[in-house]
Amino acid sequence: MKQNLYNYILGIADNSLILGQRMGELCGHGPSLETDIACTNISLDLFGQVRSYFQYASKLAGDGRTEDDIAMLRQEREYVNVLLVEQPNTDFAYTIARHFLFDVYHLLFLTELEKSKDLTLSAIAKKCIKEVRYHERFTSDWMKRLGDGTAESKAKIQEAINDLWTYTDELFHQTKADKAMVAEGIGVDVTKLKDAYYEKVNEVLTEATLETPESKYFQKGGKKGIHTEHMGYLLAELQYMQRAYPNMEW
Amino acid sequence: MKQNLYNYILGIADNSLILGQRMGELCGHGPSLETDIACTNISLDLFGQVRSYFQYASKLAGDGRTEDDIAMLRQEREYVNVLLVEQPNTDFAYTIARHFLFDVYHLLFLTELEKSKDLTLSAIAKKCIKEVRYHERFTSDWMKRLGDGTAESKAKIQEAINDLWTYTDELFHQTKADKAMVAEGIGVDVTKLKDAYYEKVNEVLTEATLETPESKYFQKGGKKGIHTEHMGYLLAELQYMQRAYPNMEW
Amino acid sequence: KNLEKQFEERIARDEKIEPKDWMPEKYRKTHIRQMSQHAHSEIVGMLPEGNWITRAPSLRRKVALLAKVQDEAGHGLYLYSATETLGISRDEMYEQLHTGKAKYSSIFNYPTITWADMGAIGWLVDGAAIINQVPLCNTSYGPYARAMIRVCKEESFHQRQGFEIMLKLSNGTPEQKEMAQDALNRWWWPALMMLGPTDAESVHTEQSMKWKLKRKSNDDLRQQFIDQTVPQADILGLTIPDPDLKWNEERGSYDFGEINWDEFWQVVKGHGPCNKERMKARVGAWERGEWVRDAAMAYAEKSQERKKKQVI
Amino acid sequence: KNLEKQFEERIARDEKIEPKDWMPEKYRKTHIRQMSQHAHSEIVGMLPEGNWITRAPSLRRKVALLAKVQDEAGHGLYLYSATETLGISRDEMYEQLHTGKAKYSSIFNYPTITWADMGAIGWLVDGAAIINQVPLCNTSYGPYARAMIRVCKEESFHQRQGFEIMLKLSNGTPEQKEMAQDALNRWWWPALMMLGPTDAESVHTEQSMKWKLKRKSNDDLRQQFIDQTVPQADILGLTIPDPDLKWNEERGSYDFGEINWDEFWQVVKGHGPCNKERMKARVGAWERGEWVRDAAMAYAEKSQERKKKQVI
Repeated sequence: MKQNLYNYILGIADNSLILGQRMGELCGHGPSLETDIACTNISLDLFGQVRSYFQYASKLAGDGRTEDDIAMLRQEREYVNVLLVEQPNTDFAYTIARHFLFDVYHLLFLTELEKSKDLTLSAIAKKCIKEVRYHERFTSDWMKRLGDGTAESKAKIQEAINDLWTYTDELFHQTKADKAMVAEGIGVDVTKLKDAYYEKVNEVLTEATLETPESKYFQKGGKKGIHTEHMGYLLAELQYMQRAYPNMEW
Repeated sequence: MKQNLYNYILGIADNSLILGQRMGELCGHGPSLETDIACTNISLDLFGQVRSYFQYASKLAGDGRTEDDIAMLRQEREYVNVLLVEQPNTDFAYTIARHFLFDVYHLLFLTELEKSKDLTLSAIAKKCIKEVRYHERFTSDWMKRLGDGTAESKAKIQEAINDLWTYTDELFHQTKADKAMVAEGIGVDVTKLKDAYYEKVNEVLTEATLETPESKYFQKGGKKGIHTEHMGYLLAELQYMQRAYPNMEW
Repeated sequence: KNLEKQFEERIARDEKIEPKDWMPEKYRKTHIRQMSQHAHSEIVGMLPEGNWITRAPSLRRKVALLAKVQDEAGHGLYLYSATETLGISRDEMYEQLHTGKAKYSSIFNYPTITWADMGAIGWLVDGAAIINQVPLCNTSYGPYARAMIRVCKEESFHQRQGFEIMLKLSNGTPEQKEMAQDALNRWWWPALMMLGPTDAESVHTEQSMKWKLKRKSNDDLRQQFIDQTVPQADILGLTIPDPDLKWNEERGSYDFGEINWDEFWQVVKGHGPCNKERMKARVGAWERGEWVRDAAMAYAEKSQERKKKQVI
Repeated sequence: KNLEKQFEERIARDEKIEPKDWMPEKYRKTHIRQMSQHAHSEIVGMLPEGNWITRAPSLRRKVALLAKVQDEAGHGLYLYSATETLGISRDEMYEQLHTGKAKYSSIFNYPTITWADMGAIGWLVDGAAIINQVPLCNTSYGPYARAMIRVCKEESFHQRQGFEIMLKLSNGTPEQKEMAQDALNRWWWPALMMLGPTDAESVHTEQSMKWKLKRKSNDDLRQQFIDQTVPQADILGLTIPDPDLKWNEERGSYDFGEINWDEFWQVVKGHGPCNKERMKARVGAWERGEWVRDAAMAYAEKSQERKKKQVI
């Protein structure tokens, strides 16, 4: 049971970890000072969430593994984030689209996780939900600005949404740990979030005067640790210090 | 004496290592199939040279350090390549300009190293010189094509040369190991290559209808292990496997 | 009609057709399609392996990988040249690749996510490619046959090199062995799909047989690949990820499980894990390189002008 | 003339000058120059630290670093706003930065090459900045003084945080301690240069004193910084890289070695290790962001239109 809970936490936290890392890359390079601050702030929130989850996981592991070990000392095949969050910051449209597509899910997910029988997870969810509500508003607003902005911005954000759409379905795949935790009233049944998710996304896209993609072809693998080729490079940076200077405190 | 020779070899080989890594990044992404093949080939040559040098260094170290340990398990501050070779592949003009500015030096250097009293170094130099002669011809030809090509290519290659010029002076700085090896008739006195270098570079630039920069401000640090901010990211990739899977054979 | 008959007879006599010979339009088109597809596969195939050049775990492996990818670029180069003899330019072929009109081998739409993938690609992907390609060394179109002789020689070197990477991993630490097994798990089925759809689904076969573009059916080739590869997996001490795989004494061959043809067609239709990435990489390189090619062209023209003036 | 006299008297009485008050043109221009330079420094200053966000060695440090860089962006934001009260737009200020017309603190033209640089920057660079900035909390121009109060509070938090990074390294493994010493070696002299050229070379000083843009001379500030920092280095067990540094009992201050002013001026003139990189990063972000800002503007206009129509 503990192993399932541990894995379940990783399944949640890895998404924030990898997405936070992607947002952190942008720091100082945003299209305006205000967006720069917002993206840095979102990254900060996400890593804060990661710490809460991994501190809990560390306690569950009970073998001396620290939050940093869990975050930075796994091999690529052991990270279980969805493919969506590891996609690169191709341009600001991709950054916003990726984040938006995750935020809508994230908010639905945390709203359910708040009801978890596991009090630690429920407490973390409660704290995170406030932050994520802000993230979702930020990215939804930008979806509208870009979608209903200029012809150029519309083309770019539509392309980003079309490209990233293929990674949305995986959000609703259940892992073994998921199923076990749902059965115990601890985990969220993500399959039940799917309709609300696509409805909400469609609503924002429509308001943003964008097309909702109709493709039925989806990619998966992240939840099983089979990532896209972008992941290795991201991890090379994320793990650099912990790998180059093992067993030290910072 | 052995320590100086060891350091001296690193001073030579790190240049090929880091430049080879940069050229390797381009593989599959060149502006044409022919340039792709050439850049891959140059990268291949450079890593071949690195192996010769580090195998010799490994023997000198005599403490079990392998060529791979030397290539991939030092900290950033211990790499002593010049700043020039670590500069990024901003575009094909930067790639060619960087490589050209190094090749002219490299050829002059190896021509002298061939006369080294150290027979191993002399033999390596003899082998490398044939490859580097080809590299220099390749990059000189491209300098001319880009310089005397279109207005756009001329502007781009001139900008690259102007930017990278600041890193040329360091090629002729002497390290402690340099001085010791020159004194023993093993090393090359790089200060003596300077005039021939700038003459040759100027000759190619002129033929390429380009301006030879006149700036007298130069950057240095690489030979002391003080690198530019690009270096850390390059090393994160170069060292990834050796760091993530320590003490294994491949 | 007479020409066509003579032509078919030449092929039947195992004579080579050369660029200047008369040939039916369909022969030309079919060859352009297959040969350019083959060339494109070499070029796109540089990407999944190129992905590990900067991260190769040792200098020796890095050098070998660079050499291998360079070979692939070389194969692309002479396959393009061979195709050009049929009256299509390289730029036209690129255009077809970049617009999605021309295909390339679907296997390159899978990501390379660990170092072991470099082993698995060499062992399995080059292994399957050789089985596809060896018969082409005797195909009817001369330039293609000659190109394939060279390609096959290098491919079998690559295949051995890939196997050797796998062997090293399999004999390494538990982590390394796991990495090798994982790569086999991910590449096995896509490799089987490389031999093409089942005969029932396969088009072009009959005509291709006649022109010696094909000598055996896809299913026969697949069986050959499996029969040859399973014992190699045994040597590695790795398990083929197919619970239905077992030796059939009667057939003298391995029986094997059902291939997921839905996945095959999804990838062929452009919805594999990396189809978009691969095309973006190729098109991006091409577009970023435009000013470079323009410069080279302008320079060449100027040089010609200068030479002309000198003559005058 | 009378206005000018009244103005000087108000300043002498420590009254704050507010945006709508009359002010001499030179006062306005000097403040625009200094305040925008200050804002630019915050923005460019995000880059050297931003360089380590993806590679921070622990989650705790990563969060702290993100927060710090975010603070700097925030400082930039309200310093730009404060400067705008003097009748210059933010776009104009950016324009001045991007064309090199406006300066920013030279310290940010040095590269951050190890994690210890995050400590050294906080400890030394923010330390020197505070010494420069604390007096500005009482400067005559109201919006600037108020901005500086907030800035200084956050800076001193950053400074403590930087010191704590150094402390952890100094008490860590030999490798970590060496990393800390190396960072001190590289940042010490540039930090001293942050206090500005020697009084002999310094322009603007007298006028600035009168307007309370300056309270002490550069050399006095530098001495203050050294006297405050040397004991901190002792606590860390690190050696200040200055063989001439020693306590002068008589002066009650540290004597110190000659600063390399050639290097100072080289960096100021745009030839430091990272001047080009920093400008490329800023200009690049600005240019890549143009379509985004255009979209936001277009959207805002459309929204306004829609609201107007609703009212009608």
